[in-house]
Amino acid sequence: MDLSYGPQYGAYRAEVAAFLAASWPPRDGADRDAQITEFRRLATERGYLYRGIPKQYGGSEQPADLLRARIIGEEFARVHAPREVINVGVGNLVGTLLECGTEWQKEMFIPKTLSGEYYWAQGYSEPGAGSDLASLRTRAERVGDKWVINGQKIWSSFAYMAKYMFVLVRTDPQAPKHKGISYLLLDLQQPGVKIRRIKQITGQSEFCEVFFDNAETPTDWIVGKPGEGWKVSTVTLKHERSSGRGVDWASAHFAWLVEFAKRAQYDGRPAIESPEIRRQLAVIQGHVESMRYSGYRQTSMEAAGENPGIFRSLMKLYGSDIAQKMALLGARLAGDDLMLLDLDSTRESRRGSDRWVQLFMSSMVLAIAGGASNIQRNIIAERSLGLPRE
Amino acid sequence: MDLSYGPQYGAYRAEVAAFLAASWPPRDGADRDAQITEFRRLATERGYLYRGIPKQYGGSEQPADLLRARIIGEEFARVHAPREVINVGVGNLVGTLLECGTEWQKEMFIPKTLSGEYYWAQGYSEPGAGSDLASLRTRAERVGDKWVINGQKIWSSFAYMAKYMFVLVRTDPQAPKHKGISYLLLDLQQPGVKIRRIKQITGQSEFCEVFFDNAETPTDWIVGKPGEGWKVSTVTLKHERSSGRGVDWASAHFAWLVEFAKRAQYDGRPAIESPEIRRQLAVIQGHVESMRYSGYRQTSMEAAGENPGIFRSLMKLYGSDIAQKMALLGARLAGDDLMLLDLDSTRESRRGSDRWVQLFMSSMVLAIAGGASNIQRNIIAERSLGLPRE
Amino acid sequence: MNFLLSEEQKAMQEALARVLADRCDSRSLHAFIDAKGDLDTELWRLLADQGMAGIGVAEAHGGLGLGVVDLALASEMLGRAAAPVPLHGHWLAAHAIGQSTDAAQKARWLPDLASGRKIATIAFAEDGARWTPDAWTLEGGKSLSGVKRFAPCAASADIAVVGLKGGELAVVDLHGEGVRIEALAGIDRTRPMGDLHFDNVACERLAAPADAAEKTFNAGLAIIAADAFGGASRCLDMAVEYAKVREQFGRKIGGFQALRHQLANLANEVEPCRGMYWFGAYAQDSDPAQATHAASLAKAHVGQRYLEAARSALEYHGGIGFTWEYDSHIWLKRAMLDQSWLGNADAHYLRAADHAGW
Amino acid sequence: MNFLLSEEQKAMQEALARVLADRCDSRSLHAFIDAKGDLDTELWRLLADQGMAGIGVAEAHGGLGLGVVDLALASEMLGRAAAPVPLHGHWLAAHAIGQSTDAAQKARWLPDLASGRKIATIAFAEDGARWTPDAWTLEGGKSLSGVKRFAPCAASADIAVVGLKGGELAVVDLHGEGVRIEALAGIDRTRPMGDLHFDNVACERLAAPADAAEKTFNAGLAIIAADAFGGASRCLDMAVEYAKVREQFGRKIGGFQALRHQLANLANEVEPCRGMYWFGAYAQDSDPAQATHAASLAKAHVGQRYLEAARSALEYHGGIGFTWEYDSHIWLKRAMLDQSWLGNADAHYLRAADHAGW
Repeated sequence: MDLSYGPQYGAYRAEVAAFLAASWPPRDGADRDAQITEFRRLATERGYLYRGIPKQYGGSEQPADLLRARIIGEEFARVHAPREVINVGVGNLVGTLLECGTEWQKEMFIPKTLSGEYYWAQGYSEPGAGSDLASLRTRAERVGDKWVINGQKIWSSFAYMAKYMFVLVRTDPQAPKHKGISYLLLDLQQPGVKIRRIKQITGQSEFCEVFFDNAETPTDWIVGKPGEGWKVSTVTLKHERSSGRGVDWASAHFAWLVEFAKRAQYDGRPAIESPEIRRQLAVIQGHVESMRYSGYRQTSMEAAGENPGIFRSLMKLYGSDIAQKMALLGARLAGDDLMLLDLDSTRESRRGSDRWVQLFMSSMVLAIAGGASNIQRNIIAERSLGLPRE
Repeated sequence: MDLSYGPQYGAYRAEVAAFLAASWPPRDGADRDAQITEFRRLATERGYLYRGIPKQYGGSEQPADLLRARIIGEEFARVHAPREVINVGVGNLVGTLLECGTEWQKEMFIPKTLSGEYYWAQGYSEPGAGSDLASLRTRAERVGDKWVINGQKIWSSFAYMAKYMFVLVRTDPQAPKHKGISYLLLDLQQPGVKIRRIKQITGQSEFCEVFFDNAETPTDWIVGKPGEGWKVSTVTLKHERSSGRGVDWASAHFAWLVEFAKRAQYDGRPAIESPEIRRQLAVIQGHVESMRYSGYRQTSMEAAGENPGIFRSLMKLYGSDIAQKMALLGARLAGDDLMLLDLDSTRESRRGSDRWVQLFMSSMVLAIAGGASNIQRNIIAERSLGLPRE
Repeated sequence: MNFLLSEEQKAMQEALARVLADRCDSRSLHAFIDAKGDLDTELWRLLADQGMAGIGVAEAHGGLGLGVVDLALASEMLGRAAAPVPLHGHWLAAHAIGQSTDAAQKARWLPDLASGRKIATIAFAEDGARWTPDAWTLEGGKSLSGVKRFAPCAASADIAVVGLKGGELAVVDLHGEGVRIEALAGIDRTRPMGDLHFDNVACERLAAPADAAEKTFNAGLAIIAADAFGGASRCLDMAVEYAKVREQFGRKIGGFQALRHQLANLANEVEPCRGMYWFGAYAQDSDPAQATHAASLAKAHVGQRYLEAARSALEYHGGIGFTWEYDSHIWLKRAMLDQSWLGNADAHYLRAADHAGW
Repeated sequence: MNFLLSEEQKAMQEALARVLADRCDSRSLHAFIDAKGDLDTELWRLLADQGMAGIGVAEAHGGLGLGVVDLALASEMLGRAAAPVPLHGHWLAAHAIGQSTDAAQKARWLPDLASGRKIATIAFAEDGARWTPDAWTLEGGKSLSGVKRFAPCAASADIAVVGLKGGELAVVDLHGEGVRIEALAGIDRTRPMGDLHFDNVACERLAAPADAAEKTFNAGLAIIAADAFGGASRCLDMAVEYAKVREQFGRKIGGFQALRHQLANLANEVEPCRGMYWFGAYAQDSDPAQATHAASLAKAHVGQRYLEAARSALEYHGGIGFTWEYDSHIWLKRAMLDQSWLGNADAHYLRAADHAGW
């Protein structure tokens, strides 16, 4: 057990800082997107981004090191430098391809996904089949050297700005529910695809409906074999869940919540001075820190080839519980501002309460996105606790 | 909607007070139990006790009147006068007999149950069949003019001091689970019955195991027909639930909790002065008062022949939720005294925290006694909300 | 002695429910919301013709002469329907004016309010959640200068009853000079709110007893608790109905024990609030010693349950509940307004504690 | 850099678990409890022979020379087994004495503590939940007069480390004159507690740095958090095992979705506490800047989870869990002690907040 920054880490932090001083921010004037892409390329070359991904596919292939990862995070955040591309392609697809993709698929898709050139949407949920993926009805038929796809997907984040989609479709209507599903890749920019943004209750519209009307994709744009889509998609989920994003999200929001408590009033004084609010904050911090150190333990054990036990399966549910707790406290601190939200504005308002008003309305969706909490509980009960099937 | 004490209620209160002044407390010296019995007889004669029960069976048969009931409660409590006998016989059996019993059963059992002469135990639960009454295994066979009973009951409160038991037994092993059960009455004071007190985690021992080894009861000591026991027992439950005891229990405990908060320290001052504790108390009071006024509404509607809706089915679950909330706050207020409990002592200790330490350990059992909370939720989901069966 | 509704009260609730079922269906609500409407004039007319604008106004001034209980019973129906009407502020303004001891003053304002020819609102809040009469700071001389916040349906109102320093009240003509109404980006578009900016604005002081503002404020708490109960019970009903029709894994989701129990717990939280808000309102009419305690406790308790019910119901709908096109958010946002308007649960639990005799 | 146990640490946990599985089975525990035992001498010997009494004592004085992390890892095993041993107080007393800068003082006490020939306890609390060194009021001259409360396993201890005004520490021979040990009616009979009444009792001041008491106190918090995690995870395991075998309505109850989800929620509360207590202990050894914050947060957080887990597990067992003969209450009562001893969650959440830099 050693979480200390030894002297080598001091040198490492200096190295990261020096790199950033030299490379970020770029000089003004040039094309911003190109600058960011170039910066990411350099940072990856130096081993600061995509550390778990092989070099041959555009990663930096570094040994797992929690402290180095933390130093990178801290130093990049300090100068607001771009980190890894935030996209379901990076978060889910790349891991899936690494495990299940063919060589040409890895070469063709992974490097440009990491660079941000290929932006992906995920096509899992369907109307009437939210958590129940096995009952999905979008189908693909093989016609010559193409898959021809018809049906509809929903809750696809940012599909309106994506180039490609990875999608679960039914390719064998005769097979049992789980067996007839395949995992296809698909170009969204074609006449057979229509995308409609869904307005959410918070006023944002990142989710989309995607309609397929004889959309096409080449027969070899399939990951795994036909009928293996269900299995392939669970690889994706595993990768999604083992990311450290949950604790980063929770830490950032917790810091904002503390800041908010400094500005908000409670019982006639700054909320941060109220013992009741201080306790509430500490209660939430107890959960955030439990998540942090359980994550450290998990990452360390995985790196050492040990089995970290059941925490991995809990992380999603745990994170969404924390979000609920923060949303409830944020709403209390918002006071009268809980009645206000400029739905047409996307900027953070001057009140600073919009984040909490929005989270209050959307933290329940965290329990739904990526598998409803009740489904998570089923999985925990069965796989982690070994309870008998219902 | 009229909850006011009109002038007639002032007169009524004076009448009750005058009765009590004349009749309670009795002069010292005589046999205490006999005095209490005599007092109850007098109080019933005056219409102060057993108001919902016909005069011919020993009740006072008064029209429903919430305010009169409240006045009686307040005035009796003021001078610590005995109220109705607290026993499962009064709470459950009497209502059952009134609806399902034969005339001779009513005449034989109800008056002496009301007077306290006949003290009853309930024989429902069995080892291995806690909430699942339909699977009970204690059996009774008809031999001549007797039922011969063999088996075992558990969680029978105060059976060690009871004279009789009403008991669910299987009389037809061939019939489907619910159908083969009968509802018998039984004299506990016979050689075929053995009673063992169960020591609880709080140190108390009011629950018992009751073993039947060829215990006997006359063939006509059956309530309802053979095989109707399941139906008859739900009549009992209905009567149990419509009692106002839940809100009385909650009110009394809430008052004690407020008193406890006045003595306890929190954040370096009397807990009752802490805004956090005051809010917590008000949160609990919100639940207690909701229960009170929902109960008023239910009683008024039942008296007026209207259907009060689903509150009746919720009351049990609601009451046990309130008990949990009080137990948790009581434990916080107990501070270091949460580590102390004199298990061998039955008196309230000088610390005054014992009540809360015990409730903290036993409030979960309220969710178990009389039907586990999960069973209650099933019933609410199905009968009150009309959700499809599982 | 009884805790029952009269036949007249039941009839009023039913009549109101019928109009609202007809006029506040999902399509109309969404249309009002998406148009960012200030007032559904036709609906207002319909309700006013039913006498709803003047429920609490004395019969002598053209109202129905009923009490806070009746306002609350009507409010429950508004909450159930998420009705986009300015009645809450209107009722409270009339309640305040009705306490005037000056017959001429009442005769000047109340008939128009009772008939609905004029719409009124109340302006109690000041910055920093100063809701209670003892917290008001706006100086009230012959004219007013300053800001009052969160006046409901301010843009459609003709007059406002304004809270002044010392707990006094004044009537302000909102069409008068020096009044500016700043529309707020309110979360609940069925009840659009505005801040009132006064710059040397003429006002008419209410000739009311010292506790008039407190009484109107308490009445407001009871009425909002009633709206919250109506909304919460609607959320429960929507979630239960959805569970009966929605299928997943080849079964109705209402057959899954986990959801069944979540819905049972929700019912267990929501249903007992009915008795609570009834008493909160009843105490205003008939039990003055308990009026403040009962009002604050009902507002805090039922307001919290409404928030929980709205959030839970939305979650149990799955993804569709998060869409603007679906209905769930309409009640969630009303729950957020009901929670905060007139002071939130943290404030009112404490106010209840302070009047509990501990 | 890693957050892993060493092979030695794993081996120690396993060795301890083996002894406890053998010697602290249900039957032995009930026998100890029902006899109101003070000390299981044979078990103490066994553990001492394994070196457990001296885990934190320097090797020079016959101990294993390990840190707070190792004490916490061992404590987790005690919590799992509900072991009726005086190790918590003993370890903390040794931890305090180990901070002495006086070599002779350490040599006087530590070898007997390391070997287990003598048993030590700590006496920190005073009436009114005065647990932290800054709250102690007992005056410490040459001799002591006054009361210290809630010393664990006081009746079996030979010496106590006592907290004095100003955060100083002193060693007291409990067999000495003027000492009276008042056995308390403690809820947790696996760790019987006593109040120490001193009447002009001789004491030996610890020659330790000013922050020694604070360090021992924080180490205690981490060790109790570890015990709480061990107990909570045992409660979870017991509830899960019971759900796998117990049948109702003709099925294993673990097949009912409502209970499955309740157990999943319980796992979700309990399992993440492991990393939390690890860090709470680690900070004592290796991250002094975070030591106080991490210790209080771990004590409060894990202590709360333990209470919840113990109560829930008991409830999920149904009526049997409520009987004295069954095992559940043993852990519930340990959870109540772990919650309160050294200060409860309300106190430590606040202490954590005060050291969080807000």
